[in-house]
Amino acid sequence: MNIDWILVLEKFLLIATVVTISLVIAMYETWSERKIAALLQDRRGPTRAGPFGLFQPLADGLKLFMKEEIIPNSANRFLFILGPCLAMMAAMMTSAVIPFGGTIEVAGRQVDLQVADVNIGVLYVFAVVSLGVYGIMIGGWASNNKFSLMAALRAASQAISYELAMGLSLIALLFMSGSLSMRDIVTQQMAGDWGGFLGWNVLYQPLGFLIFLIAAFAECNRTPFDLPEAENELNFGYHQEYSSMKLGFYLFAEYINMFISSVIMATLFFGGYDMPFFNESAHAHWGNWLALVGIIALTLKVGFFIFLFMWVRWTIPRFRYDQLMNLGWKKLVPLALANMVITGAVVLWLNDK
Amino acid sequence: MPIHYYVILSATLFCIGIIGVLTRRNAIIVFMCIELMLNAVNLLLVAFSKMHHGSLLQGANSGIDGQIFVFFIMVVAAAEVSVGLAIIVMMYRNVHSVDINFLNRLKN
Amino acid sequence: MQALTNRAKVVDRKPMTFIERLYLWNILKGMFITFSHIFKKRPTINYPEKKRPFSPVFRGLHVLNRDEEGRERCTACGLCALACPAEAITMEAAERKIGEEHLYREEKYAARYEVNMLRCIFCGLCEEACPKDAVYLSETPAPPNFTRESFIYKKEDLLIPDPTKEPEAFKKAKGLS
Amino acid sequence: MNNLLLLIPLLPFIGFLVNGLFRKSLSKSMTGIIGSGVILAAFVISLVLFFKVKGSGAPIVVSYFDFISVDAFRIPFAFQVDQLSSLFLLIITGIGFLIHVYSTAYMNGERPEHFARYFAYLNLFVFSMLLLVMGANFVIMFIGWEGVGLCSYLLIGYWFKNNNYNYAAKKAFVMNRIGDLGFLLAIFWIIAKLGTATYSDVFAQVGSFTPTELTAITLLLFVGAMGKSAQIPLYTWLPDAMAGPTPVSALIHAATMVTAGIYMIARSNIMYTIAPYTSDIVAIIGLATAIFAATIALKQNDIKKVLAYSTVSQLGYMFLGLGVGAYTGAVFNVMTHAFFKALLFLGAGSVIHAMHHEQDIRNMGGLKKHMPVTHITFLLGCLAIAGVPPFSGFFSKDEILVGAYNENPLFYYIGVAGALMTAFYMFRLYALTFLGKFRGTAEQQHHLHESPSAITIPLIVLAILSVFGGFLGIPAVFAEGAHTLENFLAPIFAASATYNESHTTGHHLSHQTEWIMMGAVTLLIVVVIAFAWRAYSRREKFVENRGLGKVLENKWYVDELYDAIIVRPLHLVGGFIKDVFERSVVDGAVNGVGRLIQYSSRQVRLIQNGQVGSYILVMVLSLVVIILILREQEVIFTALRRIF
Amino acid sequence: MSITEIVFWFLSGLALVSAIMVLLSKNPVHSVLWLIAVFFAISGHYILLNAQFLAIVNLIVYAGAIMVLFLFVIMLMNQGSEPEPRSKSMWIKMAGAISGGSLLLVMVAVIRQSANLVVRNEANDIVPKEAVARVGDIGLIEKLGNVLFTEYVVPFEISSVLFLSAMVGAVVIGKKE
Repeated sequence: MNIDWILVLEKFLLIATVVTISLVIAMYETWSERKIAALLQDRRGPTRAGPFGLFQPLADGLKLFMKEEIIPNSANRFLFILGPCLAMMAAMMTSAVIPFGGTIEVAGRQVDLQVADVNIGVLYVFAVVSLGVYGIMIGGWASNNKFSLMAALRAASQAISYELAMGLSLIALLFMSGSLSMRDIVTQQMAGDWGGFLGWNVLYQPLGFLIFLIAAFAECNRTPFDLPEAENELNFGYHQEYSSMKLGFYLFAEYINMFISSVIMATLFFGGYDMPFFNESAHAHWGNWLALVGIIALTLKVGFFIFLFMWVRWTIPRFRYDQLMNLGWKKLVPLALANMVITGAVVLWLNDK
Repeated sequence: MPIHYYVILSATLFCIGIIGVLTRRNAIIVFMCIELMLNAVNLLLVAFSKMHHGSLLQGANSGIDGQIFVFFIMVVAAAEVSVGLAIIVMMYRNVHSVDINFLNRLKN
Repeated sequence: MQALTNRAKVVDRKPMTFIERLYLWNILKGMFITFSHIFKKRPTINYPEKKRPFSPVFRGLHVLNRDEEGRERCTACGLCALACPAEAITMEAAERKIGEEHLYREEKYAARYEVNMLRCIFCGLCEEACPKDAVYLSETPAPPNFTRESFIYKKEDLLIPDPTKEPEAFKKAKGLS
Repeated sequence: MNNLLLLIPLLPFIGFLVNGLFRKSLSKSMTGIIGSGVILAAFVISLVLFFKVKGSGAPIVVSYFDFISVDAFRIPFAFQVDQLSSLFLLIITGIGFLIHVYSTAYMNGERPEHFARYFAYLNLFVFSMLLLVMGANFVIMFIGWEGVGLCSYLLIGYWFKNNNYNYAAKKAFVMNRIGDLGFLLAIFWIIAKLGTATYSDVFAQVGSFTPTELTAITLLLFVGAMGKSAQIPLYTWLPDAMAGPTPVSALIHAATMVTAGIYMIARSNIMYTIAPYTSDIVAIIGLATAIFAATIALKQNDIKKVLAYSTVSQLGYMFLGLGVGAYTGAVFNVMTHAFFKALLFLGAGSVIHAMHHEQDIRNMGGLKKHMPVTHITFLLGCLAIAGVPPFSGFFSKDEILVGAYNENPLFYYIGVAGALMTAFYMFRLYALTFLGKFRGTAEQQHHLHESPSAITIPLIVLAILSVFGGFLGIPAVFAEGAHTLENFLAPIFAASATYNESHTTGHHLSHQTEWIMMGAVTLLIVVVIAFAWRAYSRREKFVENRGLGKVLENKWYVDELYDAIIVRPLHLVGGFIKDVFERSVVDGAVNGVGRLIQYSSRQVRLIQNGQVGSYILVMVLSLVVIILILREQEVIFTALRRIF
Repeated sequence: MSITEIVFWFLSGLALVSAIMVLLSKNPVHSVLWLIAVFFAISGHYILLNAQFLAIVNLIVYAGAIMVLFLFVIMLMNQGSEPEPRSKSMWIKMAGAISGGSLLLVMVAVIRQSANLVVRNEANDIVPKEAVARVGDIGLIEKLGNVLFTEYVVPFEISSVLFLSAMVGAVVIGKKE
């Protein structure tokens, strides 16, 4: 028995931290969604609960917990409960491979601010994202409601369709990085000029980023691709029969997904925890403060992306379903393929030179 | 792990798949059991690949063929499923059932 | 056809070019428009803490007026009820008894005077119809309540405070203070 | 030089392709020019080659590519032009050209596409014949051999709408095939024995054959020659082949194709010289054919049939010459015969043309006035074939007869009898056709006219050749060493000559005897001619032949005999096989197998119950059993052994 | 017992139980979920054998795509609302189970003594060969990619063609006339 208990403890702590942070951020996303929606619509948003309505998420959570738990008679009880759990789980699992910052030193141990630096990080993300479909499908199906089922199928086919474009757009990026490890990708980006800014992949893969962004919107079921929960078409989407905290799980899962995809976008295309115009390697003596700088940089980027999600939500109207599929299969996939081929050719050409 | 463990695990999974194919009448479940059998084979291939990698170690790539083979099996399985499910849907449309016992139209 | 106003816009029906079909520019434009709204002044005010001033012609709850000596001016002529388009006003007339001169200004007075605020549309016709300046609409908005009955305002609810007995309240109700 | 050699067969082949492929779009004159032009060009090249060979005396052998190449065994596609083949080249292309020219007029009544078809066939025939004589080995010769057989079939059946002509064509084809089989077997034998088919190699190693083998091979070759050159018993096709257009008869059945057998035996003369029995058989069969055909010709009434049997008879003479070792005489006779028989056929064609396809000489007569050119040339041809000195036939026939006398005096006497018969029937033919009064219908008489120049000019050319052609081979009796042809051909027959020199036990004819014989024969011939002239020039009425005459008129009933002893039994056997064997045995077996399979599959089908599960169940159980068997082989085998 | 062994036994047990549950579930959706569990267990085994790429691909392809397809089909056909019709005779199930079991028995019996799977160790005892867990790097995507695109490039291309034809075939079959 040679188990590094401290490592286990460290990872456990990290996991707990990441999960907590994810949950908290998801909570405050609900708040900021309302706040931003208000801002964009010349309103004030929640103001009553606490200063600037900051306790509003707590109130919402309390409300959700207090609501009556309703399970429809004809529903499949086990799967009905399993659905939101799966959705939540899939959303949380993704964060395992994301590097939230550099390395900190705690009690003489070098601790990576990452749960697991696996060499197939990007693939792992994809695997988990593809599992997220199950939560929706099972939830929708177990409700034994035609609207829920339709919404679930819509959500699932939408997720599958856009996963394709997402993966293809990422392949071009992977051509450049040559690694599937998220940390490697970030480190490579940090090596660019102007304190890493010129190393950001978005400068080299603008089209890939755009496709990834659009696919991420679709994956998170955010407007303009929120077909699965289109209120005026399908009542309330796949979670129509849900109430109380099970509904809360679904909503939470969506916000966590949004957070995670923001982090992934920031990591893959915007240098992750790289502070632009700031040479990290020259300030190695800063120690843990340097990691803090990285975390702040990442937080800012993530904040921007979350804001972008909300901003787009209140700007662009919802797509029709056929338009959605057209865009996914006939526009994004060919574009991503072209991007991939061109990138591959250029990379080969540069390598040859 | 001794290779026998993996072999027996795979054989057991495979036989469970076979029993499923034999006893279940729902075409979709029969199909799933076939997938199960394929996966049993995949597991065995990976185990053997590692066995070769461990026992020979003459080349850095020894035993990699097994994993490549698994890769191809997955490809074939995906293709097979897409076509097979299309056929099942087609059948369901015609017979309004997925019972394989109704699949004997070619008889006589 | 000649356009009547210069606001009409001729619709352009030529097919979109490739760039236009990408919508990228238009999306960016839309995003910019929504973004610019962040910096707009909020029209919202925090109501209970802050109130907007009423306009001078604001018509609020009804008030039955008294004269300087504190006598009710209403003579129950019924013109207000007749004028009311929503038929919100009901009244019952009574004759002034001896010894009640300090209470009622005329020989006839309204024994019962009720306004159904759920029906009233605050048009102010009653005010205009009244020959005795007995009823007028104040600046007080009708307060919310839980029961229907509470929206039927009785005479006691409508009468303005007596200027002789409670000069302060009268002044306040008149909005003079 | 190589290309020049290749051009000779290639030109007619090109003509064949052009005429054959574009026959619908070419005009008649165009077709005629192409068809004749390529032959003329080939003739010119042949002439060049002839003088080259004559000058150098050495054969030209050119190999183009390996026709067959299996391991060490190679059959090259090679041409050989030596004295013999150059002579044949001249005959084929020269006479072929004349006949082509003749054909342009003779066949003018045909529709353009059939006209072109005719010329395509003729060109193809010339091509095959050239291949036959130019080939440097037996295989190439065989290709040409088959080619001429095919063309003969095509041309005999040229008017394919007449069924009788088709039967004649088929007959010619089948007869030729019988002979070809012998030839083919001989070639196989040679190749199996020597591993080569090239002339030079084969003849150089002729000593490695045992006498029996040699006899067998030469006999097989002779069978081939019999078929192609119409010898007993395979001669019946040739008279029937008169169904084709007359120029075809002239070209194929007089001048070229039938001499293929002569060419082959002359080519392989050394083998025949060494194999004594074969030579005797060849001589006897040749003699028999000569006499037999001559007797038939005596009583024929069809102008072309007379000439056909005369051809058979003359071919018999040539084989006699080959058999007795007078190779030069045989080849000499081939040449002269080509001249005068072509002349006679073309003359006959001219007559038939004028008579509107009337061929019965009983309905002719007195054409002398109407067709002077044809008459004169035909008379010259008759004199030449009859062997009147100094016409060409005299010299060639004399040489053969002398050779025969040297071998066996009996051959000589019989040969002389044949020659007398020849003189008789030829002049009977001549007298009935050209002398006396016209016996045909008035309409025919009205249309009688001399043929156009395209017909008469070849006639005149051939007449000149017939008259003077004999001077190429003046016998030693007249002037020592004046036999130009013998001197020219000497290298070909040198080996045979030396062999004969050392092996001949017989005696040489003295010049005196020869003079006497020659004089006597000439005298007899003149007498016979006079008799024939007198007997037939005024003949008006024809009585039914009786006795021998009837037998002769019916060609000794040979066709009927063949029919009785070969065709009928074959038909009977075929009928038996068709009606009894086929129905009960073959069909029974086939249908029985089918019925068995139907029955068994009906039984086996019961297993296919359509339940996928049951299939898989069987599969799995079988798998278990197989694994068990593989695993426990020993146990199972011992158990089985214990049981059985 | 090392961690590896614990994980191995756990995953094996999970795989077997889930596989059996695939058979026993009445509801096809439950079967699908159990099958996904099997795939997870097998992916776990792959990771244990250091074949990370295959593990993830197994998840993406099988769990992420193939099983979703199954779920789709089952849901669209509304399977599972009524249970599978009971087989009239029990014997076919018995026969299936017995034949499958005997196949397993035979296979295990054969494998147990297979000479190819055992070696002699230093002490000259017969021991089974090892499938080395958590060792080696041939499972890395880089190595696999190298081999796949050099040695196996032709099968790779052929499999892509196979995919294309399967896609076309599925579309053609699934299309309504």
